[in-house]
Amino acid sequence: MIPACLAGLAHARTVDSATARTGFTTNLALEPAAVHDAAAALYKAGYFLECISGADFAEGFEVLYTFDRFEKPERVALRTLAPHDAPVVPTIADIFHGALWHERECFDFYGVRFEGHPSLLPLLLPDDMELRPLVKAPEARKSREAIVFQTPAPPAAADSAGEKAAADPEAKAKAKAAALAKAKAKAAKTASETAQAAGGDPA
Amino acid sequence: MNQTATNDVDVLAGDYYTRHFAAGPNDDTLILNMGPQHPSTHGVLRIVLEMDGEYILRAEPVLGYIHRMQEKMGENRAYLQYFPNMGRVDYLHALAWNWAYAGAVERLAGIEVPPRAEYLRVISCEMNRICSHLLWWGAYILDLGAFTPILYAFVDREEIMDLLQIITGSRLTYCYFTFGGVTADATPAFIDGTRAFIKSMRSRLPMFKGLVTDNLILRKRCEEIGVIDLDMARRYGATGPVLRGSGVACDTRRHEPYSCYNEFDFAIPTASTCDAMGRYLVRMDEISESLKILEQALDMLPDGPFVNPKAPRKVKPAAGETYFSVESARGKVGVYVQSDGSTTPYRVKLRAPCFSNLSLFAELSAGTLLADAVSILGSLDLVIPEIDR
Amino acid sequence: MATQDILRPAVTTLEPALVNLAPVQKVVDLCRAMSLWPMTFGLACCAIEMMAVGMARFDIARFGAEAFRPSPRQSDLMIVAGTVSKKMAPAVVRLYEQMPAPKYVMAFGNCAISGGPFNFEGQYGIIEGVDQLIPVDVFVPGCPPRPEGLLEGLFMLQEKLTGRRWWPQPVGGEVA
Amino acid sequence: MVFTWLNLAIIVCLVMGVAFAGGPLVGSLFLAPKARGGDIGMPYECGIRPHGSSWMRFGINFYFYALLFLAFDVDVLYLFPVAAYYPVSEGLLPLFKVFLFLFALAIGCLYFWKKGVFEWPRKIFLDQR
Repeated sequence: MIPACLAGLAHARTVDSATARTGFTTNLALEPAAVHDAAAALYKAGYFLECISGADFAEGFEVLYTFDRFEKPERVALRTLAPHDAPVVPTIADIFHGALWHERECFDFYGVRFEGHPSLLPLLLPDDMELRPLVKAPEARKSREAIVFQTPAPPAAADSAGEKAAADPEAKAKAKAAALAKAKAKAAKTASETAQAAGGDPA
Repeated sequence: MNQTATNDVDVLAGDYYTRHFAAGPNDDTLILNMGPQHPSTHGVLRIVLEMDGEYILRAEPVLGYIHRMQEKMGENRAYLQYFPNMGRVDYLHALAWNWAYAGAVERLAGIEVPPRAEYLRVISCEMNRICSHLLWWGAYILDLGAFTPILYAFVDREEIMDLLQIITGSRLTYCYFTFGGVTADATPAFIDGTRAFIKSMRSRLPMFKGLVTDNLILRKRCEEIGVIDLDMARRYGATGPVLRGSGVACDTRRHEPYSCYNEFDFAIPTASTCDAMGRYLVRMDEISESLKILEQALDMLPDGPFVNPKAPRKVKPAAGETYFSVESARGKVGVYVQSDGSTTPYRVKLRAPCFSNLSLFAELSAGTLLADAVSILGSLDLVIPEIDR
Repeated sequence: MATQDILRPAVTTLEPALVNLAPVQKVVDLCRAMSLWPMTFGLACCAIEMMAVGMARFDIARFGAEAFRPSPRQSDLMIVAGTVSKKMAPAVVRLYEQMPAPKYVMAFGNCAISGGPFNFEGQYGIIEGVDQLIPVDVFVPGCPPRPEGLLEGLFMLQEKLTGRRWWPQPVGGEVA
Repeated sequence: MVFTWLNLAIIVCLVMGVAFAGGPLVGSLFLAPKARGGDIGMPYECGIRPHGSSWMRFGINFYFYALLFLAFDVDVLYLFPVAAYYPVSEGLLPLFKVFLFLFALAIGCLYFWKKGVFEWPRKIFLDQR
């Protein structure tokens, strides 16, 4: 589901994932250049910035923005990819001021530069630290396709680990999610029944 | 940066952050460090201030003095091995973090939680919430200059800790939840003790109100201080009592109900004044709402297993991602886990409510008295290790 | 001296007292041991237990150490309660150096002793044991230690100062 | 001048007062070890190296308060002998003189009030964002 405010936006692809499993109502992958406009649209539509996080994939550094609303749960995830050699993403700190720190933290951990950020200083790490602690070793990086998109990666791009992870879980995950939803509904029902029984007994 | 400074100039050269904060010493304003070793920053928060007399012109929090690499550790440890850490992210409301992480992994791996476990989770988490609010209350009043209330708060706090100790086995950094339930069942001593505690806490709340809340000095120190409007809360992503103190009834327990919270009857306290006093009143009301939830949960506590017997020992979720959020005493706690199908998470992101709440501070404190800034800082209810993670 | 804070162990030399007679110093040490002024140096979780010790239930005032001071200039016992990160370490060293003599250090909790749970392979941000930076007198293990642990640590320090234990052993806690 | 027991008592009191204040200082000078080295001489600023000297122009709002406090202190100091002498005074002239004195002080207070010393605005400027 794409909220109306993001409808006109050029997004790379919609990540097809069930809300019951990921907790995201909307899950969009964008080009870095589109992030700022999307954030502005979300701000206008009354969303607030929940957090910004990074992740290191074989394809590059992914920056994940999550937004939510105060009135009703509607978590929007925007994700963008920055290449390993020149990770630059435009800042959204001029729209959501909370992003000032989230972006600094992301810069700390991954070295992703946020273009236009007023003071991209180390936030959590000591000022003289050169290390980017959450950057993985090249051989430890997994494919973004396998984790985020959960669709089998093209065989040429997938490394051995990515293949293994991506091969069967796709179908399994969907079945599991469905089973989980069913089980949850059942559990809630039994719980309320027991509760009523327990509450009714003394009376 | 003056690398060739002489010795005596050098002593007053500040450090990296103050030099970025101000180009050099100024004739009219004082660059002052508040923290990391400061009694009213509740830990090792540091705030660089530019002061004009008693007034703050600019403030800039500097974080990282208790950065404990929680997110890095998540990538190194197995799912269950990482669990005890959750009690140490926010040690005042450890069980909310327990819950957020357990909830995320359970959703990712498709582990069911039996109803009794859900209820035990609610009971222990709400006890912990009261415990956290009590400590905040005592410490906040201590910041404002009154020592006595914290002694009262700790009397009740110790009672809660004794009760929680029965089921969790520790006083502070709980690791009570596990994937698919909780680690120990409630004993009759715990249940009876909790019932007695609800009664005693109910009788204490009016005393707290008479002793502190109605105090004129407290009101003068809190009212019309640190006014957060809705737009500001949205720009910074404030949640929890900080947001509800600004009149927005947004509580994750109601907003996106997890576990069995939709079965309880409780109100979401809000205050329309948007100031420090509003946040104070919201927290005090939340204590009585939590007592309400506790009472109902104890009455409705179902029988059955306290942990899913089919829950795997070695959690190995399928590749994918999930974001699970719960309401802690400080706001919306979010745990985002990416799994690559192995036994260790690929990435764990901890969304700490205090991180966003504190980022308000720079804007909130500009132009206020230093003494009021301390009051604002206290009203945000910060736990520094949660901010630095 | 560079403008950057460089991580180094504390540099502090103690000059003995002008009147350094054994009987006099013995009396003074006894007085010191019974009125230690700790510095409120709460870094993390353990700080909450340190607060609990000051409150009515555990009441550290019974043993003369209730005067928690926020400033190092007025305190003689530094209770390092929590994880010392690399960013915090220069401040810890500086605060220790700024304390007047005589000064004692209690490493309170596993984090201060060895890094505790945060001492894992590939860690990049913490000091694995505060004793690498400042001389520690008493180690109190636990994560976090119970308030009784802090009291016991205080007794040990008093024992170290005066040469004897002043308080009864807890029941069942006699050390062989 | 006659030396009475009262004078002796005053002197003893004075000596005891000086000893009470100075004793601990002298005691620590002789009995305590001294710490040297490191940053012990650095101004204490929450464990961080200070930025800039503290010798700068500073807001004087508190000095006004101190001044007013001093005014009232002096006020009491002068009124005390007046009160002691008042029972043996005659006529309304002493009363008038006392009120003259109080009036002069009150003008000072009014002046400060007018100047806004008693006002502490909660916020000195609005957000610039």
